Amino acid sequence: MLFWQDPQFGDRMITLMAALVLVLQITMVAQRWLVTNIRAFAIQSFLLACIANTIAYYNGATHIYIAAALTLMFKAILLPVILQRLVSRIEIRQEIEPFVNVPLSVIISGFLTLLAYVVAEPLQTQAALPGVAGLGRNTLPVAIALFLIGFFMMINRRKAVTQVLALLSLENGLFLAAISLTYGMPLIVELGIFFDVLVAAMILAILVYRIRETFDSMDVSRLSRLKG
Amino acid sequence: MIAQIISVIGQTALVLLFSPLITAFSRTIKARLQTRRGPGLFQPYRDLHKLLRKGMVIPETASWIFTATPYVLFATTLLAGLLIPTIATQAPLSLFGGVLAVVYLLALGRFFLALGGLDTGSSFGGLGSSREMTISAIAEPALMLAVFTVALGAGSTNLSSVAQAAVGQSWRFLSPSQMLAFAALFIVLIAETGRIPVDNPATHLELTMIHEAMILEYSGPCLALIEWSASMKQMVLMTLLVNVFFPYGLSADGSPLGMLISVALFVFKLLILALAVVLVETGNAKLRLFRVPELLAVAFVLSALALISTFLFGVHGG
Amino acid sequence: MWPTRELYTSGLLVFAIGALGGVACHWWARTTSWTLRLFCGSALSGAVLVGGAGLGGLLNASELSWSLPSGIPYLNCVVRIDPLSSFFLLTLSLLAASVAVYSFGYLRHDTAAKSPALSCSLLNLLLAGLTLVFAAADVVFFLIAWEVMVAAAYFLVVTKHEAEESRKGGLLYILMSRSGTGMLFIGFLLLASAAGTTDFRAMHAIGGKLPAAAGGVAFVLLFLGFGVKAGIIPLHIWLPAAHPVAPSNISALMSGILIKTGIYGMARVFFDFYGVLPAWAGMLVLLVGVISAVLGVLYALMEHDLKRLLAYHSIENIGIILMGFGAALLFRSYGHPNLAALALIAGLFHTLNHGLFKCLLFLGAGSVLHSTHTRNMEEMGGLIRRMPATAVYFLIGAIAISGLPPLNGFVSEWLTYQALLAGFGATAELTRVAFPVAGALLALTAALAAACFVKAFGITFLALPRSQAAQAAREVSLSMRGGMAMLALACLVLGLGASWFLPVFDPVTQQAFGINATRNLATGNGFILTAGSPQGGSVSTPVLALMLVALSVIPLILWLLWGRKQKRSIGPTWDCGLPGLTADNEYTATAFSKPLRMIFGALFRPRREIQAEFEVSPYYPKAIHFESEIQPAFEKHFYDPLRDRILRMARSMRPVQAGSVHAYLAYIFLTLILLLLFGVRG
Amino acid sequence: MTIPLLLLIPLAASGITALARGRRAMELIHLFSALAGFTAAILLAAEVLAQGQASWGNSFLFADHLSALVVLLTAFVYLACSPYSIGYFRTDQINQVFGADEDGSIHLAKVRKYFVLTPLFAFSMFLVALSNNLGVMWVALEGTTLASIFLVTFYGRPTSLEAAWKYAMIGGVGLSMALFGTILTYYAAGQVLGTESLNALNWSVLAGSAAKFDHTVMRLAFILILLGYGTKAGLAPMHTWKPDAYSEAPAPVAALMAAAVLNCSLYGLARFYVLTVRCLGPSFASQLLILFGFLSIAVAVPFILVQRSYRRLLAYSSIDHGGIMVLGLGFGGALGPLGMLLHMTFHSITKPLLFFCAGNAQQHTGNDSLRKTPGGLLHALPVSGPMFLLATLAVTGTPPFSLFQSEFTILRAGFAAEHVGLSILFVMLLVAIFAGFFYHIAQLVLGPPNDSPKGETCRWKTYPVISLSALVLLLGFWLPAPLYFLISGAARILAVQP
Repeated sequence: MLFWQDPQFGDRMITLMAALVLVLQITMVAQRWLVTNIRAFAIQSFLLACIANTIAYYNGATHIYIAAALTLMFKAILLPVILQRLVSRIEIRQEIEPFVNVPLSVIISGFLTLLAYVVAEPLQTQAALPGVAGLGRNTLPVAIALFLIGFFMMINRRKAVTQVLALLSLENGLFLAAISLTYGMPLIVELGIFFDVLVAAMILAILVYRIRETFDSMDVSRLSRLKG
Repeated sequence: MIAQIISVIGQTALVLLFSPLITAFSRTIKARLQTRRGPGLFQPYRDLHKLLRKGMVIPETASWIFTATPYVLFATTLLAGLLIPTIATQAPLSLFGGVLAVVYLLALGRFFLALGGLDTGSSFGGLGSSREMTISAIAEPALMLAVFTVALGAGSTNLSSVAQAAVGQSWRFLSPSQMLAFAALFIVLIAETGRIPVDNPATHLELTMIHEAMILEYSGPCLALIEWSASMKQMVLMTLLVNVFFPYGLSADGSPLGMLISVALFVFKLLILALAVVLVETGNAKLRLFRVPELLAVAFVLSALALISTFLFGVHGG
Repeated sequence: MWPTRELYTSGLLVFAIGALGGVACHWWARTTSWTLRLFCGSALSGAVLVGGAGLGGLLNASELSWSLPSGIPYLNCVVRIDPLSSFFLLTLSLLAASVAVYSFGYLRHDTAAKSPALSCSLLNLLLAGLTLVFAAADVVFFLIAWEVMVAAAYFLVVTKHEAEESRKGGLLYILMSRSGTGMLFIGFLLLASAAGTTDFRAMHAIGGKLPAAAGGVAFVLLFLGFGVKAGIIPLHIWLPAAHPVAPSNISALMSGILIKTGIYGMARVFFDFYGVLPAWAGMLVLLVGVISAVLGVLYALMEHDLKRLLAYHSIENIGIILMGFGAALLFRSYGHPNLAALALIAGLFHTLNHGLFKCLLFLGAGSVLHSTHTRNMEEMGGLIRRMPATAVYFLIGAIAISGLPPLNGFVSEWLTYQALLAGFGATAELTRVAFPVAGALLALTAALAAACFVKAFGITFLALPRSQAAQAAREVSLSMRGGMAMLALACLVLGLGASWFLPVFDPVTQQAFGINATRNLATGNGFILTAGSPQGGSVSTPVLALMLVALSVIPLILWLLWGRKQKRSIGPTWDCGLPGLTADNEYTATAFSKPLRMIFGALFRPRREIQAEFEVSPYYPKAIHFESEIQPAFEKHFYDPLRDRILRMARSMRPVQAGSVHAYLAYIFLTLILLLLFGVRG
Repeated sequence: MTIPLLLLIPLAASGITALARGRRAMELIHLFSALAGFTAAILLAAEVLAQGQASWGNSFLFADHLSALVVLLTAFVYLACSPYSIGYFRTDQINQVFGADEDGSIHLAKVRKYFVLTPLFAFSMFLVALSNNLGVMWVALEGTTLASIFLVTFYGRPTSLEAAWKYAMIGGVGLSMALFGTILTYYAAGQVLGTESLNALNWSVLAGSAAKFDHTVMRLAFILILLGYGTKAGLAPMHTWKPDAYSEAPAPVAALMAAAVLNCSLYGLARFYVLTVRCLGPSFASQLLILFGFLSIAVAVPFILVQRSYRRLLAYSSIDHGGIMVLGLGFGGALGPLGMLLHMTFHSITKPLLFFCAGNAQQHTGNDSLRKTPGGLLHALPVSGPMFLLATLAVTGTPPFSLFQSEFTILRAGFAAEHVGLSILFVMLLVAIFAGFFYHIAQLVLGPPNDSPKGETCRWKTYPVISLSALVLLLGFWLPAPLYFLISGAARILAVQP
């Protein structure tokens, strides 16, 4: 048996990559430049695709390959490209201006990660799903942390594009949970979700564009005419 | 049945004929106290006779209410007089209405009198009506509470029952509740009959008039009826007072001798009470209109105290 | 066998047809005097049918219940006609019939009502709602009927919604009503949860089965809930706002019977759903009754708007009714069913009587309004010459409501007095003092009411007209007079024939306390009404009336003896020597009530403002502007601050929804965090 | 076969409309599809009533009483909206809301957008109710959001863009939470059933074995689902997008969102509720539902009391009603779910009426402000005006209108569950909501006539109002027995015993 066929190795790899994903998420929180943010997101998505591949390999689950491929194609390549072109086309300022300053944001992210561990802790001891290799079960806290930090980023970001980015990174958390916990949803669901995410991303892009056109600004915190 | 009819007629005659005398007596005593001679005891009768024979002037603004008022007033007051025991414990019509009926019959008369005052269209009429209704309204709770206190002792609102119960208990009037109730009713009597310090029946000064202002436009027979009613009302209220609190001498069996004694006693009691009223009248100045409620509030407090002492010392014992 | 059930159902059906037909006519704009006659006819015939059913229920003396067809699977439309329902149905039918007669002429000539057909339709709907309220025997069904009635009344109140006053009155009415219904919801549900069903038939004496606290809460809530409708102080504020602005035929129904649904509800709750209640319950009702009576009449005195004045009198009379109810509750607590029956009869009889004379007075006020186009008494006067019939009917109503003999108001007040007096001997401790004091305050109320109606009648109908409109007033049409005549006659009949009428209440007291009380209430072939015990008080309105007539013969004889030959001349009123008496010399309504305004100044807190304009000297003013108003204490010190506080709190919530998407996301985020922290581990 | 038919009809309508040329053709197709959809929904309901359930494609699509009810209500709202939308957009063209539009091309493009997207919207709602697979249900719910975003931005005003952005962001986060919850449920199910079968996320399968699921996972899952689908349903504090989206969307869209999407989201929540109760017992889910239901009602109160726009007023009323339904579900027992579903049914019929009246008023006066409008709408709009008031009475749960019955049922459920204090508070809040709502609408409708011209020009706008009013009134007195069987059958599904 080659060393990469050992599930133990796969488990390590997945844990490592999950940790990297989390680090990238916190990097995004700490990052001040929009383009870097988009790139961090692309790498994060790429790593997720890798995790999916690893799981697919060890469990011999072919439909996860499809999910991995889709992730790679859309989230790691297509969406970052579209976003980057959008950013350059509407010439927004590159700097992100968060509500909460960077050091505090990072500390909050840390707390959120802690919370994620607290929440997921009782689930750690659970038995794996029957009949599959017990890979990456400890990625659930990471998934929850990704979700929470992504959510926090949505609150902390002023510009429309950055909010979209935060939403997408939040969804990366879901993806991680889906593949590591359940080794992917049933294929049709998986496809449906991807289709939805894709359409959502397009719609959001259109909205971002129109906001820019209408308000001459990307700052969504200025969208506050509807009150009470 | 015949006896009943006779007693009705007798009491009617008594109330009709005797009531002007009380008015005359009061006036005479008052005059004497003011070192005047006074018009004499038969002056009210002469007045009534004269007025009844006169023609009358009806204001052009007035409606049928104006002319109907004296009749209603006369009938209600007289009827109230038939409901109270005067010389016998059994009043002729006592079964058909107790003290509540008396109070409300008088109120009916007053209601029409006030309407008659308003009907003339003059500001005096309205002024009189307004004041009359106001004062009678605020006198009402004191009157009722005092009456109730007495009625509670008798367990009935029928005046004959009340009198009967009172006759049965000698020295009852000395109980605190009875004394207090009597004092309250006395104040109410002064207010209701329009005597100083509440009203001055002898004045036509517009700022102080109450009763006289209402009847300013009446003349001739109508005025006679109204004056007569006023006398009767005074007598009714006084009788109520004396026979409820001092029922001595009320004949229970209706024997001729008893009747005679009770008539004498009745007259005596009434005159004493009238004397008391006159003394109060002479000793006081007329109050400002807006001081009157204070006086009546005192009456209310007195009757409330009467009630509470009934509560404290028991209905009969106290 | 009296066809009670058929009569009731057909009455309801006739009302429903009237309601639907009216809407249809309105829709296709086909309103002629013929259709109007049809729909007022439907109201009249429905009233007669329902009256027949009520009569049947009382004659039958046992309860009769059946289900109306229900289109809703879980809703059981149980209708029960028991003595209490029957009595109220009978009252309803009397009032509805006369209002229907009146409405025909009123709606035909009322220019302000844009669509008589719609008004007729709503009138029929209101009557249908009332008919159902008095007979519905299921909580849900009852509440539906209740709100149908409220909605119909609301739309009638805002008939003239172009006027701000009308909209405000309507709004206040429906908001207060709804708050009351909310209390009823909870009260009924507490009772229903003890009974395990919402059927009234299973809820007899159910209040005792609740825990004491819950039973008490339910009692208070139901009392207040029904109290809103009845107009008890301090929940009365809608009454003087809504009654005046409604069309007068509707005001009459509202004051006459609509507010009595509150009384019906209380009677149902107090004497059917609850067994023996603790003494505090009776004291509460008695206290509220006294306060409502005294304050109601005091506020009425200060009004110079004829219809508002009448509305305040409704509050007063509800207070009198509640004195009876409170006494009945207390007597039951102390174990005196006979006295409880007397007090209940006093309350219920006053309910009927007040319905009659208040309806009459509102119809009279409606006629005046119809002829003069104003509700302000200061612009009336002298109408007795122009509208003689209306004046007579109004006078009868005024005498009756002032509780003067020999009309019906006197009888029910007399019964109330007797009940209150009996309370001193029959109860203990402090409770016993409350009774005579309540009696004294009842006397105050009655006397003030008399003062108020001297003002209402005197200023409106007597002396000189105070305005062009009053000058030009004309007597109203035959049907309007007919409606009033029916009620005036009823007041007279019930006043004189009270002792023959009272056995009607036997089934009611039988149901509530298991005794027939009226056997003791009449002696001497029914000519004499007694207080139930042989030595208690007695009164006889027929004899008093007879004697009044007989005694008026005396002055007549005197006049025949002496005065006949003397001349009667018509002359001018004494005018202090000024040139000619005009309406300006007359005493005004405001002036009339001035002494009382000053005496009760602490309550009214009157404000007045005088501005004099003069040219030469301050002693000879050219014009004086006088303004005076009293402070509506409950509105100013309770309702307005309450409303302001609620609105202020609501406004202070607005920053929550300030438009920031970040804040919105943060709400969700925080919720999520909190739930994750506290929810997952369980 | 009715199930695929039901899904195909709107899809086909959307496709054909995209290709259709004239406005009239689009309108016709739209009307026809709505009618056909409603007929199919009735057929489905009949099938379910007759056979207990219906399914298609190896249980991929599945309908029991609950699904059939939601489908029926959705189809009904869709049907009610379709003729109204025709009149609504025709009026828009007359009013020239899209600026100078000489040949009508701009308008045609706009209207095409509506007529293409709305059937898709309906399709996703049908799919929500019909999909057995909880994942597909999530996808379909996300689909409703996606289909409606551009309907919210329909008028292209800055404010509509703002509303759409909030809708998209909050909706996106919400649905992500729901997806997370779904994944966790799948995980919990997988532990028991194995992941092999595609059926692992099929509700009909999960419901049978939910008792064996892991408790902690289900707790976490339910929290996430509640927040997620609660966001879509507009439960407080996730409700904030609602007033914005509802007031900016065209009236028929708002009606669809308020009356139909709300049902679909609550439907999703209810499905998970059943699983959770089977797994954890009733108290956990009930407490959360009561908390959020109550919060929603309470949050709506101040904004209804102090409100400047009647469209937003309706949105807050929608939040309040969502809260009431959730409260009913939370009270549980036999009566709670029954009350909730009755409420859902009656609300779905009453709400569109309210939105139509509001739409007519708004098109007449040109704004939806409660302050600028001087009142007296009754004179200008002799049909919509009075019906607006009627609908207000109906929607605030005034008897005899049917919403009273359902609210009362929920209240009884509250007493049965011994939440007496909460029930009392609930009644107080209902009274406050009535006060605010009725005050505003009465001010708007009643009053002296102003100089604005007489409206009610378009029959397509008044006839839906009249017929819905008649229906609302009728429902107060008559609930068809089959509909009641459907509702009570559905309530039995939700009245689960652990």
